[in-house]
Amino acid sequence: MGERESIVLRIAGDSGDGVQLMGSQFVASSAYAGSDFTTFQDFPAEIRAPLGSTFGVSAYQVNLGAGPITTSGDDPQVLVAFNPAALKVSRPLLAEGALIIINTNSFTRRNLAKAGFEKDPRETGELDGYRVLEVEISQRTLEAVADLDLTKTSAGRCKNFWALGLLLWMFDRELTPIEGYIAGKFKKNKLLVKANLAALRAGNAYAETAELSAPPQRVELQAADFAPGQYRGATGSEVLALGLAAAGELADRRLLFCSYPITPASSLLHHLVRLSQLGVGIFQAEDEIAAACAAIGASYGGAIGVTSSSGPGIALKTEAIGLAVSAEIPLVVINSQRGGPATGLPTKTEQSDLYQAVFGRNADTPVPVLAPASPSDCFEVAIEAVRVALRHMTPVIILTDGYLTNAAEPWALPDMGDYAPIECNQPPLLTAGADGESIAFQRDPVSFGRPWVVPGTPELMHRLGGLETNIETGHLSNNAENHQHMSQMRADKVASVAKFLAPQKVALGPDQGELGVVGWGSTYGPIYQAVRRLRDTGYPVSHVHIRQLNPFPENLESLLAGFDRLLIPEMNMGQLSTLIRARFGFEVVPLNNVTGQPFRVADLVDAIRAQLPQSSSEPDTPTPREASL
Amino acid sequence: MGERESIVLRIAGDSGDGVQLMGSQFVASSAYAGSDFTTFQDFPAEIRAPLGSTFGVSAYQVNLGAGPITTSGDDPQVLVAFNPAALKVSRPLLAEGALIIINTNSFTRRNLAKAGFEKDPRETGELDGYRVLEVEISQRTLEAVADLDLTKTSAGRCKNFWALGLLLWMFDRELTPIEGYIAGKFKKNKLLVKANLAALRAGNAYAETAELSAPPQRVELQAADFAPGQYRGATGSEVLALGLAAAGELADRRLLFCSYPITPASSLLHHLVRLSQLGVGIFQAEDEIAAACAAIGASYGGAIGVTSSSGPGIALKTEAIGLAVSAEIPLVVINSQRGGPATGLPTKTEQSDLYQAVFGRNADTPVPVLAPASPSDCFEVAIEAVRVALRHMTPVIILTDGYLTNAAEPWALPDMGDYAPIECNQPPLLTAGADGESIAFQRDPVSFGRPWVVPGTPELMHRLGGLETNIETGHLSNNAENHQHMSQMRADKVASVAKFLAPQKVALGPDQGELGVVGWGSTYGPIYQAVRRLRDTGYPVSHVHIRQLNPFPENLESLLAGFDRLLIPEMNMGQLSTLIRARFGFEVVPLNNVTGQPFRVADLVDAIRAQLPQSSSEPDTPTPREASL
Amino acid sequence: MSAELTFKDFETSQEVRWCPGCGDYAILKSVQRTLAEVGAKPESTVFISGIGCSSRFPYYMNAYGFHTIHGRAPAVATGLKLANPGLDVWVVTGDGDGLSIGGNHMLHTLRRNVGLKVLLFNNEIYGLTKGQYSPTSRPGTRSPTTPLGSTDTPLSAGLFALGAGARFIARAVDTDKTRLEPVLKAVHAYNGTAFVELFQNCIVYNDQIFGSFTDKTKTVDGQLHVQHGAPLVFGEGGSKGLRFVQQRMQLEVVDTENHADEILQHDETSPVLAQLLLGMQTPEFPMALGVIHRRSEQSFEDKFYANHPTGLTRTARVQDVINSRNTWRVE
Amino acid sequence: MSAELTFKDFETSQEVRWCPGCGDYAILKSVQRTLAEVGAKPESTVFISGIGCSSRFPYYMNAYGFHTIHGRAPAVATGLKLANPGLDVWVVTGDGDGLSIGGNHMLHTLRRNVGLKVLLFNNEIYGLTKGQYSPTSRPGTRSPTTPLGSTDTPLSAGLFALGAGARFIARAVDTDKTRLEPVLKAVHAYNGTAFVELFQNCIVYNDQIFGSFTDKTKTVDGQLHVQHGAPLVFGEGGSKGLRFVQQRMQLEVVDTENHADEILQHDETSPVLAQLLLGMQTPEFPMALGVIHRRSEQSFEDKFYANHPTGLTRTARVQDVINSRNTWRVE
Ligand SMILES: Cc1ncc(C[n+]2csc(CCOP(=O)(O)OP(=O)(O)O)c2C)c(N)n1
Ligand SMILES: Cc1ncc(C[n+]2csc(CCOP(=O)(O)OP(=O)(O)O)c2C)c(N)n1
Ligand code: SF4
Ligand code: SF4
Ligand SMILES: [Mg+2]
Ligand SMILES: [Mg+2]
Repeated sequence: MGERESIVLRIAGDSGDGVQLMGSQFVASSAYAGSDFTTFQDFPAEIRAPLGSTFGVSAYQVNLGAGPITTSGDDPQVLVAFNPAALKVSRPLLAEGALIIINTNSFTRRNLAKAGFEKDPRETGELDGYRVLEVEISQRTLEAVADLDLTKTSAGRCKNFWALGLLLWMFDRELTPIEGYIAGKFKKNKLLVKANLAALRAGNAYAETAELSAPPQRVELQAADFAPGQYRGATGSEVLALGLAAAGELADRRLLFCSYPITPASSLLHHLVRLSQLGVGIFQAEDEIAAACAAIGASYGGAIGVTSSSGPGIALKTEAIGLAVSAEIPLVVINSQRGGPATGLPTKTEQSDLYQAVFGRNADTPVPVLAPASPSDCFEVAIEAVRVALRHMTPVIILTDGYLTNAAEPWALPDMGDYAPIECNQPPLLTAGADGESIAFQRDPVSFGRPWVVPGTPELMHRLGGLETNIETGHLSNNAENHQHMSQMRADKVASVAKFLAPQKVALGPDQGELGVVGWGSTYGPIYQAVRRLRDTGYPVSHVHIRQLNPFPENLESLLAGFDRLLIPEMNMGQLSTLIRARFGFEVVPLNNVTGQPFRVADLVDAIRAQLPQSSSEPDTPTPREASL
Repeated sequence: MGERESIVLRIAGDSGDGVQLMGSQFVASSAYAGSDFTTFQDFPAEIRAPLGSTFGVSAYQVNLGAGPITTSGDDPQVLVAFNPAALKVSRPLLAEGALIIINTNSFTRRNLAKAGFEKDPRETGELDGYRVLEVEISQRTLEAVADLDLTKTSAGRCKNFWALGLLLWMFDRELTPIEGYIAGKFKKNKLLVKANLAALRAGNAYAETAELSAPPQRVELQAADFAPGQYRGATGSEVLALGLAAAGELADRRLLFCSYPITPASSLLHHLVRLSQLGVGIFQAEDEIAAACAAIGASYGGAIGVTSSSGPGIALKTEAIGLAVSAEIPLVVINSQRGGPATGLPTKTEQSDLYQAVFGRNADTPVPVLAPASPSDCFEVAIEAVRVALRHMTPVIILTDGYLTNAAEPWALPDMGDYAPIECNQPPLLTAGADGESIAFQRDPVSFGRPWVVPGTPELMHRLGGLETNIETGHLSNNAENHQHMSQMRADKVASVAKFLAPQKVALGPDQGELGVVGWGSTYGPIYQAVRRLRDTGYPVSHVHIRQLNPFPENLESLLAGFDRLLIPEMNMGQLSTLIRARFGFEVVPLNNVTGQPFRVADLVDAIRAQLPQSSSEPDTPTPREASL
Repeated sequence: MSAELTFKDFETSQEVRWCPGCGDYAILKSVQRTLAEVGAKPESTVFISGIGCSSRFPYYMNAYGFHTIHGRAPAVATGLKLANPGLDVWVVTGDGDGLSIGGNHMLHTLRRNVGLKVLLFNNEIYGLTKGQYSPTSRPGTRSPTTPLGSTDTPLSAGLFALGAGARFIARAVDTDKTRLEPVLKAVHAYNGTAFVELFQNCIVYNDQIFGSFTDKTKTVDGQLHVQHGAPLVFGEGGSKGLRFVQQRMQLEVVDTENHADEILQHDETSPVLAQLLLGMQTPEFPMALGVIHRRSEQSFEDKFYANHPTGLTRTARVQDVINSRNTWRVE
Repeated sequence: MSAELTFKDFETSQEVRWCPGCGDYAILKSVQRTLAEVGAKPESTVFISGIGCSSRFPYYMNAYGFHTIHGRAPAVATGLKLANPGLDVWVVTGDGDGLSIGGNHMLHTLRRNVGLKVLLFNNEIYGLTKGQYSPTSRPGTRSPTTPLGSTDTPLSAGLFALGAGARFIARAVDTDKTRLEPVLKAVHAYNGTAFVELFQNCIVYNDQIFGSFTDKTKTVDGQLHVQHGAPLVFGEGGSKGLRFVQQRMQLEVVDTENHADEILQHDETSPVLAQLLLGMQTPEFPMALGVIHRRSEQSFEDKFYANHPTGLTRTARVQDVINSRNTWRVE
């Protein structure tokens, strides 16, 4: 097949087929071999749908190669389909000429019917235009472990490792790391170690031997050009969890994560509960309101209070967030966005809670909002959020989403030595005769952060609350002018955040020109790829990606003003477009995608090119598309 | 004192002084006499603050005269101060040269101290520049009822009617309607009827006889130029309650009002509970979430479900509002805005929940938003809201506020015959073989309203919910394109509301020119007055007042484009300004007032003039100010 | 629809999407069968649910259905019942939906005695969100949020309901249709809030958690089926019974033969007995099942209509009300 | 602060803004006195409240104070207690704040046994919002939202708490400082959730609603002050007492003289007795006051720390954790 820059592989099957495990091990082996990658797990909406049903298909997609790889890829060029339903669901996604590896043992009449095939697609011509490799994966797996004393079910479960063995041969990867993994994973059951090893090797041998004369030939992938350093593969929610823990260390405070489960936010909870040794505690509250309030209570007590949910749960927290604004209590609120409105599409990704984050509270209640662009970026954003919360004594909202939560990529491991400690506002020393009560309200003149005076501190007892208070004493005040001042102070406080954060940079391309493509959050990957492709073919376009959504970076206005046109792709109906227009009055071209799926790079390429009609230097080539296998 | 166009009167005292009753009776007498008016009740934040304290002062302010009177007035020209605290609190508000009527009996050392006066203000010169009428109101009241067998406390309580008698003489009003009122009000206690009548007449006689040689002379007010018709005085919440009931009648549906008490929204609840005979039911829920959900349940069942709260409570309802959007259930959500953030300033007025109304939900979840401009306008808006909810099958938000809730004005009684019935989408007849289940999802092509199929209807059983559903069948759907279509349909639905509502008109002035002053909600009164004053003195300025905040009226963009400059006064930090910029990209000048108080007309006049610097025709007169008494 | 209905009339075309082996299937069938047997009409039957595996129930019932938001089904159902008290309104909820996020609405629904038929699917776990522990999970439950085992004290659904003032409290096991269906009939017949705790097996995240009394070998000694007026006996041939030890104010298991006259009779109107029965823990005691508590009391909606001055009908015209008070005329 | 504290040390400069004659004043004084007597330190004492008249309490206490949002005080306090279990955390709430909008947090706080001292000011009305009826209001309560009298069944705060699994339930009358202060001391000494229902007179909107047992002429016959181990007697010289009628599973008032050996002894560990005592209604029965139920059990935060692998301290470095798993090196 020759050397390729990158390739997209999709593995799909029933929830019980071990697809996710197989995918992640395949990626691990590729990572060791120096590939860049981005993966995406596509879970069924149901917990455990009936075997063989299309809505029960679980898939793992990975885009890997020389990089920079920033999306999990548009069109898979290789599909492993463990059953007919997997084929049914995945076929429409495939690139022309893709290779389909089919587990023929599962292509029974019953399974075909369950998948909604009237006839066997291998016979109808539906698969013309693809290359199909039919393998009796189940059967061969059973044979491979036949001399071990296993039940048929247990034996059958090894088929993911058999298939992995085959893939590893195709991609010329070492077996050793996977063998090590198997030994560790099943260490409590020697028999399973043996069985899975046997299956792995059998699959590998099958591919290598004459039995596999036709495709797949070996795929040779260009190695990625990684900066030197230590790496590991990680999903956004893993990195976000570690980022929060890192912030705790940098601030030298405990971190109390208060949450109520909800898809896809729960995974953060599941990761953090395993970071106890970093001074992280978990409180699973009775609901989102309690979770937000407990986090406020934790911060009031001097810990870093963090709360997390998805859109509907964030809706419930908005009253409490207002309290944190009013009482000037640090708080980090993480929203793992999903498709809406209401319960919506819980397992699908969307970026539609930007309005809610920026405007979704009663009264004039500004709150800083940050959004990570990629799994790796989650680390930076978590630390930044805590830094802002403690410096300004304010809640901060982080907008991540279902895609970032589940997508994995190689993570260049950070060096904690590179991060400055997180300072918090210490109360000034109490001078004789001074009013200990008002000390908690003596705000920093630049950041408007007040001292973080926690219960237990002698002599500084004071009262906080949600009623308006005098700007100097902190006592209740109904005074008209004072309310105006306090409202202004709250606005100034949030505006001042921009003074401390880095100015907006251009992600790719020059910082002015004909067209700027402006994104935020998890669309970074596809926008970056699309702009890169177009730039590589000579189009004059730049990519600007905004991490700091409220307040906007101080230089954003002048930067954006340097482009003749602004295209704003978002996985919503145009929320950033609204903010940019409202703030700067710029005309913008919204590009809205609310399908529950990340943007396809190819679609973006088309959309961007449509904004560059008269671009001089343009070769009239079709949208670059990966050559099929 | 000669004939005056209008006058502002303020009556202030302890909660127990009967100030509100006195004020409302004074206004009633003036209304009969043909005055236009706007009143405002200023309640203390505490339930029953200690007697004589400044924070316990209750006040009633009325602006009355020839009209159009649209605000309760900037600077009172007459103050009745029942005690030192009332004087303390009200004095800074008064117009120069105002008349202060003092109940000298309450100016004891103790009361002066409670009010925070170190010395008697009558002796310190503080009252220089005002005209002061000292009357022993308490003493004279006791004398007036001396021959009745009353306790001293009961006798003392008559002093508000004594003072009212005095005021009625000053303003040359008839005693008869008030006498009738007294007879009705105390009909269970003949003695109290006698006592209050005696007090009323004694106060009146006191003013008339020689005892009152100095001020007040009689005030002669020009009568207002009312259109012929039937009138009554009413507050915004009274009118809103009647408007909702009227909508119920027009739609021929029951109205279920589900709410949880909160200031200042509760008053709507208190009014509606008295409208049972109009088919109105009240459900006091355990919290705001339950209230919103019960209203949704009521609408699901075919009643008109209405829920109401103030900002913090609305925050709690936002998740449920999203459900109503998703399930396409009609719902009216009324927000009586108050000062925020958080608990904020519950008894003060503010317009700061516009962001929350338009943007404050997770996901792309558009909802129509309407705001009444005056107490009378509440009737129209309530009917319109129900009409929109039923036509489009959507929640609708009404934004009123603390000021509108408590302000009263003469209400030109509507003729129900002028209102078209409220139609709702009837399910089409079920033809043989058709799918009864999907009928509830067959949307009108223009309004996108779906048929309101309620449980109990034979053969049309279907399932609703918050998960995304197929656009045609209403079945659950995870499909990517369908979600895009549904998101677009929801956006189109709300956008289509504008097609049915009246185009935006100019409230005052030509529909284009140098400066447009653009407002919404309860600022109508002060903006109208300010623009009127300026226009009367020749300034080229118009007033545009937006009732329909989402979607904006279809012609709003072209209308606003006709002005060189737009000034947007709001009782918030600039929320409508943001919306106008975001929607139309116009430059605007925000004028933000977050003091918990309505705008002062004089301040607006200054601010508007500052936007008209080079206006040709300008006489350089000072801001017109009411001549003092 | 004059012919008699069968459970099929309550099925929908929607593919049922619970995990194979989930206890929800059995409950669904029992509800469908019961509705057919009592002659319920699909069009005047409504299922309202929150969010959770169990809350998908309405999709599978050929009746009106509303899958609302997490925890709020009782509130939506209350509004519906006020708007149309003639409907049969069922609330389907889970231990998370009904007792965690929705605890407050459940509390007030029970207190008010709204005429709702509440089926609480208690699987002691958050199924839909992949198995986190819930407020009814036993201490030591290992879950994604409690990898070392939970430490919270669980809530007893029954005792909670009793404390909330519930007038009807019942319990049944998902797959035991011969006992479940009579309970469902009693629920259907009751006019206030009928609260049923269903022990529902989540085969994926909490399999066999009720094994101590649902396991085939344990049902005889592990279950006590109460019946108003009948003695509280269980075990092989009713060989064991409950007596009350006044000194300790506690129940005790005794053998029926030797203590025949001490065995308590079930009194479904007694809150004290309800507390004792609902508080019994296996394996020391059997699990009390059936209608444990039932008192008759006017429902919330009946009171609402009876005390509404016009029974929620329109008896006056808005115009008259508007014109009735303190008006004046300008000519 | 070595010298002994007096109640004045717990006063603030803020003017107290309750209505003259409100029962809140008396409670405030008793709390201030109790804290001084038990030697509490203002800096390690925190008052957390929701919204309501009663919830203004923190402003008047010289201690740390947080006047949060309506109904959420227990949740905020739980977070605080987890962050710093060494603090004495009091929750001040009302019948609306704690049982209506905040019912769910109260439920779960009690279930978990978080170490909070909960003072529920029950005046059976929403004071702050001007007198609407509340979930504890008696049927027939006339209020702005129930001008014809309410019809809802009220919640019993005590029975609710019991159903929620409360381990400490007490009751006291606002102005009866000789009985209130010992209860407050017991609260202070308790390490789980100490739930106290305070009968608090709202002189403006619900005056004398507790008159049947707080009126001077009624206290002797109307109040039963329980004491663990002591007989449940009341009335002049303890002339009346309670006995248990097993047949009906109910309490009965009898005269002590003739039924001396039947009179029940108070057992604060018995849930059944607690249910009986908390369920007594005046005038048929006296109102049970004092510490009605108390069982010792590890608090939520103690379990939390004991089961947290590192007791919430940082024992590893983030860098090491980051570097520990499945990494590879690019040179
Ligand atoms: C506001 C909100 N918070 C959280 C969720 C996520 N969520 C859905 S169901 C559920 C719990 C389900 O548990 P349970 O009620 O016991 O039902 P089961 O799935 O076990 O039947 C949670 C936490 C949600 N959908 N909405
Ligand atoms: C979210 C929210 N809803 C409603 C209110 C209005 N509110 C404030 S206090 C209160 C009830 C107070 O009653 P209770 O808790 O009994 O306290 P009390 O005033 O009687 O002491 C209500 C409804 C609010 N502040 N916030
Ligand atoms: S996760 Fe559990 S409760 Fe949910 S469907 Fe599967 S088995 Fe049933
Ligand atoms: S309204 Fe009632 S509870 Fe509130 S301060 Fe006044 S008397 Fe006390
Ligand atoms: Mg469950
Ligand atoms: Mg109360």
